[in-house]
Amino acid sequence: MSTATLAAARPGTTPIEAVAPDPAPPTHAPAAARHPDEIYAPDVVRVLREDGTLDPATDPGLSLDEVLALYRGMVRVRMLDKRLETLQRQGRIGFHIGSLGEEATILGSAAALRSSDWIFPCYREFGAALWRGMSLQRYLDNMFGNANDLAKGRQMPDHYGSRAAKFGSVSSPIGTQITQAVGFAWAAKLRKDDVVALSYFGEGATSSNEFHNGLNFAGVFKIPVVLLCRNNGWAISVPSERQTASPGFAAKGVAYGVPGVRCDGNDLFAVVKATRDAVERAARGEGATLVECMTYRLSGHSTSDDPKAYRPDAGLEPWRRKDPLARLRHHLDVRRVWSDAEQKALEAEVEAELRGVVAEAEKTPPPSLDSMFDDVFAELPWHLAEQRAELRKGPRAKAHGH
Amino acid sequence: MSTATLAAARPGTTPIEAVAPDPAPPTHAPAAARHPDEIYAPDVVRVLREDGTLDPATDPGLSLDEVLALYRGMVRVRMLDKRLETLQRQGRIGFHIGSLGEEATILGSAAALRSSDWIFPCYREFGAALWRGMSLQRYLDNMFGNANDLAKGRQMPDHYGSRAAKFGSVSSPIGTQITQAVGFAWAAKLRKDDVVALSYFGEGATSSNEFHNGLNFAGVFKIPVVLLCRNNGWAISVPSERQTASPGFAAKGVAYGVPGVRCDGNDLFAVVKATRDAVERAARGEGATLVECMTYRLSGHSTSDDPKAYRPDAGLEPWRRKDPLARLRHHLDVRRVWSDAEQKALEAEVEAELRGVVAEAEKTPPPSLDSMFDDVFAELPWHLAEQRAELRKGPRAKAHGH
Amino acid sequence: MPQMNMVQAINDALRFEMRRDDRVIVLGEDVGKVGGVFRVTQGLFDEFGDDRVIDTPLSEGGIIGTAIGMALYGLVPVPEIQFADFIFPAYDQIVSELAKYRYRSGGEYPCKLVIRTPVGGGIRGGHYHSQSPEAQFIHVAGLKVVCPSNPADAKGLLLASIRDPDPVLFFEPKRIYRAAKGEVPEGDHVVPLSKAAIVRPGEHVTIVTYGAMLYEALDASNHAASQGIDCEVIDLRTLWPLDIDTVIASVKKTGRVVVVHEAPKSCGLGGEIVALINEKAFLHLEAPPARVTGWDTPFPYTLENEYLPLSHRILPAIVETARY
Amino acid sequence: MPQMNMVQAINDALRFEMRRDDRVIVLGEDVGKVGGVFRVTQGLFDEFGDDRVIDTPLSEGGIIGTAIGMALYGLVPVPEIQFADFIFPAYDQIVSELAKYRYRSGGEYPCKLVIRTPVGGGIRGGHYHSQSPEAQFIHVAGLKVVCPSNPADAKGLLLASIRDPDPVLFFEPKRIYRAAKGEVPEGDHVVPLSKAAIVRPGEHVTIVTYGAMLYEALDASNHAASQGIDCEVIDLRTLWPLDIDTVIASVKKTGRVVVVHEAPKSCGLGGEIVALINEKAFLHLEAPPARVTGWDTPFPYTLENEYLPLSHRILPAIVETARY
Ligand SMILES: Cc1ncc(C[n+]2csc(CCOP(=O)(O)OP(=O)(O)O)c2C)c(N)n1
Ligand SMILES: Cc1ncc(C[n+]2csc(CCOP(=O)(O)OP(=O)(O)O)c2C)c(N)n1
Ligand SMILES: [Mg+2]
Ligand SMILES: [Mg+2]
Repeated sequence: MSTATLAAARPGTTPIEAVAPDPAPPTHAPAAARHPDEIYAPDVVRVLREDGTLDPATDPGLSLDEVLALYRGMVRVRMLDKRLETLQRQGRIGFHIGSLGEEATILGSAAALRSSDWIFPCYREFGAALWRGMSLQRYLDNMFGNANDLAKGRQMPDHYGSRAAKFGSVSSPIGTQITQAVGFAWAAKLRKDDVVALSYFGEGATSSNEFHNGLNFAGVFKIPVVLLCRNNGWAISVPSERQTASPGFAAKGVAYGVPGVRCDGNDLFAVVKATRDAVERAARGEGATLVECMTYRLSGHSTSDDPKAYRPDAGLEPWRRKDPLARLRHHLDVRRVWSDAEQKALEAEVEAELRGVVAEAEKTPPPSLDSMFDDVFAELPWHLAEQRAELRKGPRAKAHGH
Repeated sequence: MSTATLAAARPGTTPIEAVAPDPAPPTHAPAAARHPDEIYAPDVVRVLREDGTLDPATDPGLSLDEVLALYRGMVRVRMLDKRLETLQRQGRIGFHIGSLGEEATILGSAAALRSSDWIFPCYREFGAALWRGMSLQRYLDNMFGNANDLAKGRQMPDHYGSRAAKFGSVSSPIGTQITQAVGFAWAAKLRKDDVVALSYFGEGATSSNEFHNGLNFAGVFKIPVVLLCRNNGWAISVPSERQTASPGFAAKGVAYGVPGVRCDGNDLFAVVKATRDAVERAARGEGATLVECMTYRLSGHSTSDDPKAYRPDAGLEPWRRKDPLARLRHHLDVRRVWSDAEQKALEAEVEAELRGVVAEAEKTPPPSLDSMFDDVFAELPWHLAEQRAELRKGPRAKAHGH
Repeated sequence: MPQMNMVQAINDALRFEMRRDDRVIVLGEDVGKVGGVFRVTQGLFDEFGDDRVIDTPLSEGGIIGTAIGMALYGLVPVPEIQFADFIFPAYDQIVSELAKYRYRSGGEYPCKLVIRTPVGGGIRGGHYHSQSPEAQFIHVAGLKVVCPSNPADAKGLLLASIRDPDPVLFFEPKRIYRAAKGEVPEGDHVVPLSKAAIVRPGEHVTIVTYGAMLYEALDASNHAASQGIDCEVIDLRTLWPLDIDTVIASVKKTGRVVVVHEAPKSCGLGGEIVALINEKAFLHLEAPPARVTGWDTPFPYTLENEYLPLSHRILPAIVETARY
Repeated sequence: MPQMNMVQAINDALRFEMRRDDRVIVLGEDVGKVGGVFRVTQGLFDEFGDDRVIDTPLSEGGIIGTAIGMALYGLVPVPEIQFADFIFPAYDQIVSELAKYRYRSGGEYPCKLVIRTPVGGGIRGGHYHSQSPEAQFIHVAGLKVVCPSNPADAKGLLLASIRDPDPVLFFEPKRIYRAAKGEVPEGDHVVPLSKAAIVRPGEHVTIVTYGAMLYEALDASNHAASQGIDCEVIDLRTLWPLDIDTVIASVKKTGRVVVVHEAPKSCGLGGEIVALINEKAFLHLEAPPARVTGWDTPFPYTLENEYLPLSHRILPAIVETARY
């Protein structure tokens, strides 16, 4: 019979990341060393030069308003990331999975879509959802899993979806959205609608079944879809060179007759250019494109992860120098279209906005008990009606979260 | 309430192929048109020339004895295929899935292996099992599902496995053996054993999850494995150009950092050459190779299939002219090492052999009732012991098959 | 009314609905030109063309994954999985995605499609052309599971499934694809989901079954009748959510029940039905509910008829339950 | 004996067996350098190196498929699936291949490996970091399924699983990974499979449970005791093939039973246990066997504690069953 301390084993809430960092130093060279150089390979789309100017050969020709709007969006996303991390540390939300360092990839690709187009997200693209018009309040409601959450508090934080924003439903299983995006765009094609779908996924997801299925169907049926791989160097602790022996992720398109393009994922303009070209190709009826955005995950995988256990901080340096926000700001400075005063005002504005939505989300009550049984089916079948009655009748659990 | 004729709905045995051929003529051009030309692409390994001589640049240098043994093996396989088809039509066996037209691919690749190497088969390579030493009697026992079948009558015909022949267990789900072969060869590598594994699969299987998983792991971990794709033009009724938009199946290796090679799959020497090179590469520690054998399925998919429903006979002509057996015989004729008399004697010998093993297999009783419960687990657990007792006790079913 | 077998009735339902609703799309392996390996989709390619009857690459994950995407767009895909045994490469898309879409998105993204697939033994298909995996889907919240036993129901349940707002697994018992024949209403014909049929009314023992085993249960009931045992035979038709009222009403009447299915016994639907009967009719039970099912082994080839819960195995269970 | 939590005990078992038997290989996502996202494999990479503790690409099918190949070669792989929720991309390899290998090859190819994976709720993981899919494996002939509830059992059952000749799914209840602490025997320590533990002997009501819910059942039993109800609590430990003798003996004594598990109710292991009790102890039943389980919904995030069959939901079932 068990010798376990039974009392101790009735935990309240164990946060996912209740893990100690591994004290052992990493024993093989981090992938970090790989990418900064690769970005200069001749096939990689680049626009924003070191001196802050744009390469006219590839410049997608964004208006100044567009550039400034994207810059503001990127600042907002970064501030949001920081705030959410803090909220998680304070135990006020359970989890966050952020986009530090990947803002240009996420905002640039979202901005390259037309309003008729749809996004099938991974879990790291709240910036794209906000860009597409999902309200910040609804996003925060999801982080708190409250009654106003569009997902009705049923999913973890950062798992939302917004029909209004043409932004699909985030789920955790890696890669599943890729095939779904292909099917969605296929339907649009069958209906002769002018709709392109874009699917986000990490480079780790290229190893999943559904990358294979999605790309293959996209190739065979010439689907108007953009398959956007955020190659951020890591799948949790696994570096991208352990993910595949292929010469790169864009190169995988060959296996499916889908053209592959790589771009500097920390160069907002390059991301816009590569994605927009792919969207236009799709809209012209020429089929799918695999776009690899070469970027870098500067933070841990999520708030549950301590990257020090597998990645020495030193390896980050070359990537910090490529910070997409700093590079964009440098560009604005060179063009003299942005000032420190404007920056301060922007930060104050976002800060105020954040304070408001966090407070609102935090005070919103959890979803109702009954809501647990809704939406399993369109109508409540007998067995769920019985179970709902049982829950209503029975004693209440100690709530968690709020 | 149902208006069905209940009595009629208690069938005896409905054979899988109880389907009428589709009378409608095919409406798109068959894939057939594609391959005979592609075989002359510059990257395709070819040895046996139209005039019956061998290209010294690629000749694998088989001895005359080896060539004759392979020729005899190919004749045996073809006669066996015909006999099994007849047995199926006579209702004496339930099913057969043959290799008409693919004999050079199957025998040539098996012959290129070393005795230490292993095969992870698809379902169409009984020729390879026999070449590796599985007894013809055991193969026929499997076709009849009798008590001597190594699979103990548990699987359909053409689903066998023979440890003695280093030939894995055939299963129906497409593609699963690919990843398993990679794992097996990986284990050998970890143990530093000089073993290469070869996995057979059709071009249809390249669309499966497990092709993707197997190739990716093989690339990342440099596994000593040969991934042999029998591109026979068809996956049941689906032509290979509907399987993928990639420029070919060998080209898919790029996505995994696994070199791809194409060879004329109806040229015994080319298959030996391409496979042997791949085995040697693997054995040298250089990792996996994807070998595409360009061949053609001259028969239906299986005895359950009527290819007339989707493939006009006319499309077969160019491929019939490339019959691997005829081409090899032509080579023997040019070398003057084979006579009609020898052919006759060989056929008589095989015929006699077949008559014997079929008779023996047919008269062997079915597996015992009790055997149904063996091998689910290493030892019989209580619930299976109970179920076995129940079956022993109860009235018997009308047997089928025998 | 025309006489049809199951294959014809299902084909008729698909054709009817595809004419009525241009959102309905058929896709799968070999469903197009050749009309499916069982010819269930025969002629649809010719009538509706390559855009609505689509031969896909060999990938069940791709078939279901893209069908989910189509459904999210607003189409009504009816993918075919060639054999239920080959549904597992798509299991992740089905249980992690399809089943949870409406729920996890708070209703933003309902995801409706019907997966058709031949199920069960009876064609000498061995391990991989004979399985009955319904329990592996019933256990997953969010899926409806249907299994018709005759042509009229096959048509009516398929039309109901296609029009139902929820995802449906539609299991077609291949053993009776051609053997079960009967009159099938022309034109529109809906058999509502979650309604069982009492195929044979009786007083002494309730038999709960579905699909091809219905005929075995009826055969066993006929034999039992000659021993003075009057069975009530219930064809569930919809396996989940099942028609609990019909089952419980019958058990309250008879006090005795035998559940019959081809799938392995352990953690199969039979166990669930027994547990539900315990919860809802415990005091009415005169004998322990019995299960006659496939054994807990992989599905064998040569001994198929010893594996299946055919009439000869159902009869002793009826007698034992009746005499308990 | 040292005090350990579950994570440490499992780590200890792996380390012990890897030292003893060089055929044992650990592979999976993040199991290597970082020691797993729950740190269960921590330190193994440093001790045994990249050849025996292998970080793989992100592909469960690849992990299990290659592990099957390794097992056929004669190694003893112990793959980790990062969360049980992510096992489904490998479901085809597990149910179509691993489960059937020995059987379908007539014994030519036994295929033995142990799949370790964290299971269940309790960490605020929502839909995809909380599920308990044991029934989806129990239903498939050829697999053994284990779920420990405490550190000593975790070590002993894992060593037994690794040495057992059959494939084992080893479900680790992550809710109690760190919370369950206890003394764990040093060195070799085997807890035999298919033997349940009577964790609390009692006379009035049998509670059958496993994993993290054991502690909830014990808590409810303590509350029940104050109402004069004396519960016998059985920890199954091995879920399949389960220890039927212990369950039936207890039910024959008490005549009343409550089954508790986190997994959804319908077609879960609870239904199977109720059906088995009907078959083997019908005349001893004084009350309908009750099930307290997860609801038949996807696993929710905010309302997690209302979803799980915690003590507050078990107690009323005990009382109702006792008073029936
Ligand atoms: C099928 C599946 N397996 C494992 C996981 C656990 N997991 C969550 S994120 C992740 C790494 C993903 O890496 P990548 O695709 O590169 O995306 P990134 O996080 O870098 O944006 C893993 C292994 C999962 N969510 N789904
Ligand atoms: C997972 C799975 N899906 C579907 C099938 C049904 N099926 C059997 S063979 C086959 C076609 C295989 O084509 P290919 O891989 O080219 O091999 P070939 O038969 O041409 O040798 C299909 C679809 C199967 N056996 N397994
Ligand atoms: Mg990544
Ligand atoms: Mg083929």
